[in-house]
Amino acid sequence: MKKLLNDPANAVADSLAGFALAHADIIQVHHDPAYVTRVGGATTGKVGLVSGGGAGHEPLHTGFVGDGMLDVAVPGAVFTSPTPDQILPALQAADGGAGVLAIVKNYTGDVLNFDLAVELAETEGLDVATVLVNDDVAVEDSTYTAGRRGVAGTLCVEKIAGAAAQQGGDLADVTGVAHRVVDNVRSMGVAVTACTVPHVGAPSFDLPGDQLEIGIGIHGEPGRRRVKAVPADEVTQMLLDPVADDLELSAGERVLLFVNGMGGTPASELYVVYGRARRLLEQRGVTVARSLVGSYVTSLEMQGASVTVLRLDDELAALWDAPVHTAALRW
Amino acid sequence: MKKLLNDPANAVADSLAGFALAHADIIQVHHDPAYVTRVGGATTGKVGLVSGGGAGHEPLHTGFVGDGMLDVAVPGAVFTSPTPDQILPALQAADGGAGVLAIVKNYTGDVLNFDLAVELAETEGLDVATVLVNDDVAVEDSTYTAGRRGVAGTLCVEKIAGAAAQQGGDLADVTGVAHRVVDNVRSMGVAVTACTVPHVGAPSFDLPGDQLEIGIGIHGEPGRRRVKAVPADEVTQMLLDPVADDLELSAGERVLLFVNGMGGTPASELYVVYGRARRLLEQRGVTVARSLVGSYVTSLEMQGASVTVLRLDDELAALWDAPVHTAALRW
Amino acid sequence: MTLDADWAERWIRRTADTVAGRRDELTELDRQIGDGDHGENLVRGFRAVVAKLDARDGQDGATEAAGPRLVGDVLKLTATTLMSTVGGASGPLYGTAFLRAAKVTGRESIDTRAVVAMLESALEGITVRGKATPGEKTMVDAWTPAVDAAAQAASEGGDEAAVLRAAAAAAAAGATATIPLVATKGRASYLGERSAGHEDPGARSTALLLGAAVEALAERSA
Amino acid sequence: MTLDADWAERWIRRTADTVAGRRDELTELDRQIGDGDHGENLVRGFRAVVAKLDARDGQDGATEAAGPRLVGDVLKLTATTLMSTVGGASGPLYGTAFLRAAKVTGRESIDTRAVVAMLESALEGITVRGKATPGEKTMVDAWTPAVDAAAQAASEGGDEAAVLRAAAAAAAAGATATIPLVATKGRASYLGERSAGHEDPGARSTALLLGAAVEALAERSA
Ligand SMILES: Nc1ncnc2c1ncn2[C@@H]1O[C@H](COP(=O)(O)OP(=O)(O)O)[C@@H](O)[C@H]1O
Ligand SMILES: Nc1ncnc2c1ncn2[C@@H]1O[C@H](COP(=O)(O)OP(=O)(O)O)[C@@H](O)[C@H]1O
Ligand SMILES: [Mg+2]
Ligand SMILES: [Mg+2]
Ligand SMILES: [Mg+2]
Ligand SMILES: [Mg+2]
Repeated sequence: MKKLLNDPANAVADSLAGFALAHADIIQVHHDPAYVTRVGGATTGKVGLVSGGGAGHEPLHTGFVGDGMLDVAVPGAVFTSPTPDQILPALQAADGGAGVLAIVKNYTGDVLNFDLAVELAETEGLDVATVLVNDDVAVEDSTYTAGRRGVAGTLCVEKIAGAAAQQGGDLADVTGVAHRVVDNVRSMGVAVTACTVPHVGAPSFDLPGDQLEIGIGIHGEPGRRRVKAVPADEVTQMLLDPVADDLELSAGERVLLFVNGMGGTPASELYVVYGRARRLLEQRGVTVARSLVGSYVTSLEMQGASVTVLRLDDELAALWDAPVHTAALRW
Repeated sequence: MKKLLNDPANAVADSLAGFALAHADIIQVHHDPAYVTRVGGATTGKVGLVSGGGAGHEPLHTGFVGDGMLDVAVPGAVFTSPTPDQILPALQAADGGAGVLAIVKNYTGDVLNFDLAVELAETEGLDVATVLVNDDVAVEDSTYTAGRRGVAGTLCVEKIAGAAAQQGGDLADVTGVAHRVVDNVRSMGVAVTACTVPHVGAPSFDLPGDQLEIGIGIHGEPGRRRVKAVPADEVTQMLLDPVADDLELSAGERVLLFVNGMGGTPASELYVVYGRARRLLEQRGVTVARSLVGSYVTSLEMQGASVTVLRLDDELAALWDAPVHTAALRW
Repeated sequence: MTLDADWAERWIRRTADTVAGRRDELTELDRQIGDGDHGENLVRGFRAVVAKLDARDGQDGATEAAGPRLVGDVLKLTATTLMSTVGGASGPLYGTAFLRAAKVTGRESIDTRAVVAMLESALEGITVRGKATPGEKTMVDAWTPAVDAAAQAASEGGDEAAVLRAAAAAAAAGATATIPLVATKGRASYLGERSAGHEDPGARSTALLLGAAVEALAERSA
Repeated sequence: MTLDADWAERWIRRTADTVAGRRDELTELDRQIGDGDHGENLVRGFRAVVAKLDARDGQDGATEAAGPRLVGDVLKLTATTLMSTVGGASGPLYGTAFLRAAKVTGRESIDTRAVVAMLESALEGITVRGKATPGEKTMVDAWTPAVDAAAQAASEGGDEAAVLRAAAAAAAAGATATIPLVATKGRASYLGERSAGHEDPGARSTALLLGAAVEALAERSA
């Protein structure tokens, strides 16, 4: 394993230290326990937004702390959810007196650790709501699984709920908007190569040279099936169709199309996927009204991409358009 | 070779098509010959800025077209400079009557093709100035080489000259500022893995599993030397020291520190490199007054990073801070 | 052969040694059907528990008069430390298991009945948190036969050692028995049918944990 | 065996075939000490020239009365097409070479002296653009001996075929002789000492180009 890292055991801490120095105008890093807050801390009277999860998905979540998005992000070890004693002070740091919304990706580890922390926070009088993000349509039947995973759609929830909070919504409003995003966003991903967790030192799964892994999550876990490598147009259709079908998109609807890189994918390839996904949506009579293309919800250096579609209405579109000023997303 | 591409021969065209759709609010893509202009075209009375070069370095240059940066970008085939018959109309498209500055990375191919196009443009009455970017200190002795290469420092030239043009500088002013950036910017890079050019299908060089290639360019060309993989702190020092030495930085100076990913590097690793580079600069008594961390000047999916330092004065800092609105850089 | 606080402490220290030694094996199991962090998670967690035990033992020396030490105290310290250092699914699950186990072992030493109650409470804590039932290819598939075997051994008049040995053996067998199962809880469930053919990492670590409890019996405190 | 426009056209078409057939070899050479695109660059360029020749021949058929075709016309078309389709360093260099060659071959057919002049002009164009001198490990190291050998053959009274054969053989030898050189121009120069031990891709493609000129002599037009 070759990586631009020092001691793998310090990978997250070293990276956070550099992140803190590079973006001192936007964020502050708290060490021991580790969490990232906006410069200046919680805004009085504003609903606080907290998200977190294993590290290795950067810029998610730390890169999304700032005006118009998250107040606090809590990174765990690589691909390992943070612990309650990190999450509890993070929830407290986000509270400006109007309550806190915790945005949690639906993984057993994340759910259990956030649940514990939220219980503790409530004991201490904090008003906390939780929204579970579960946009990954690769996990088909939740009767036989831990339920759909939260993947790239998380960015949409954080951006839009963040805008709602910034605009002064109360906890119920912001939580309602977040739930509405969750209800209308779906994703599916493909891996071209696996990734290597620093402390493991070996690729997270073995992917023969001519195979693609369809339906991967964002933790280097294997996907639902393997296919022989096919052109990007075909791969994109394998991702877009299940997403659009699950959303039951019909002609005339407007969507946000988000093509996300898994960390090691050249931007040029993401645009190839974007172009095809967009044509497929247009063939369904669906209008792509907003777009995002880039590596935002990643799995270390994994090569691959995911396609996320969010059904838009006027309110969600306006909240998406609202200003945001974070290390990784800014307009 | 597995990539999210269709026919490798159409890689650049397919990607540009998706890019055009995703950023229709900022740019327009002209096909045959291929170049990318700002929506709305040249601004009357403003100096036009054109840059270009081989594709495969995205977001450079196409992602830097927009307000406050480039007017036109000309992408060639992957890692191959564009041809004069692409560059000529690109120069013409950038002209708003105040002349055009061509920003050219110092590679034989880019220089020859741009020279030819500029000659033709001048024949047609266009006022064109050229600035050659050659920030790569890995190429040490220009008596025995084609001269230092242009690498990540190109972003600094495009951003700062772009701001100068946007603020109404005339061609001499804008060219002067661009030269000043070139004189004060230096870079050096490392590859952790090689990259694979789509139409080649094999990695651009053979890098054994435990080796790093120090002093790489951005075209998948091998570097100056190989070292056994060492921790990020040591690698960073191998990049930062030659850069700082070549700039003859002295205590009390202010710089921009730009840590650039080569395309396949996780953001988390870039911040580790950034943290170390910053400490090394601070040990020299140099103040890091501006920062940029991200994959902006890439070599397809190569893993690795480069460190760029730009010596700042008040004017350069203010131009860096000026608003920019492009697909890849925005503030 | 009393199951006192010293035994509990030896148990936890042995577990720390075992997971450190078997780290790569746990990692590899988790890499096959999960995300490859189970070994690292437990090493980090138990290392932290050992650090706390070391610190406490130092303090204890200074305050010998503080009175008898309880089994449950060791388990509670283990619980809260795992909870705050492991993360992932296994952190809250093992954390809750030890927390519940601590509640029924607040004594100077525990007898066979208390051993069975301890294991039952641990399992209960895991299922309350994780909502898994037997057969879903989780650590529950190691804990459930362990509890049954312990109860059986106790009802047959076995001593503490016999009860713990029965539990550990059953946990190991239960872990092996997860191999053919298709996961329906935890990360492995995302693999669907492809999860079959691999042992569940949490079941394996449960077997290691209970094996360490047996080994701690034989050992004498330093 | 006249070196007329038909020969020139056969030369260019043969070159297109040759670079297509040897694409991977050129790519591999450029991958070793450059950026791996030389094969693809030339294939793209000469394919475009062939397309233009095809289109023009179609037109020619329709306008037979248009008068005699000149060698220089074929070379000029080649020049401008390479210039506008190859890119990289080799596009302007080969483009300029053909442009200069076209200037001294604006005739219906060329004799030995004109062949030598053509090669001299081509080399001059390359050095004017690229500013390389012999020994810098570039295509100049194939063109220079080719020009010298052609002049020598002509001065010894050789015919057109002999002159071209001499040039091609010398270019091939010149290409091989670049192997030990350390590059000081072009992309390979960034490698410093490490560029030694590899043949220069542009020198090799020059040898292929001049080899095709010889082959085109033997061939009859269809
Ligand atoms: N709902 C659950 N109930 C019981 N055990 C579970 C559950 N989900 C996961 N596990 C256990 O946790 C183990 C994985 O732990 P670990 O790898 O540390 O966490 P993560 O899955 O978050 O990466 C699995 O092997 C399984 O035994
Ligand atoms: N300054 C120069 N003068 C003459 N030939 C050169 C010069 N620079 C490069 N070349 C030739 O160009 C060849 C490389 O061409 P090509 O790979 O197509 O372009 P690029 O180097 O831009 O990728 C080299 O092998 C060399 O023969
Ligand atoms: Mg995990
Ligand atoms: Mg090239
Ligand atoms: Mg795991
Ligand atoms: Mg080349």
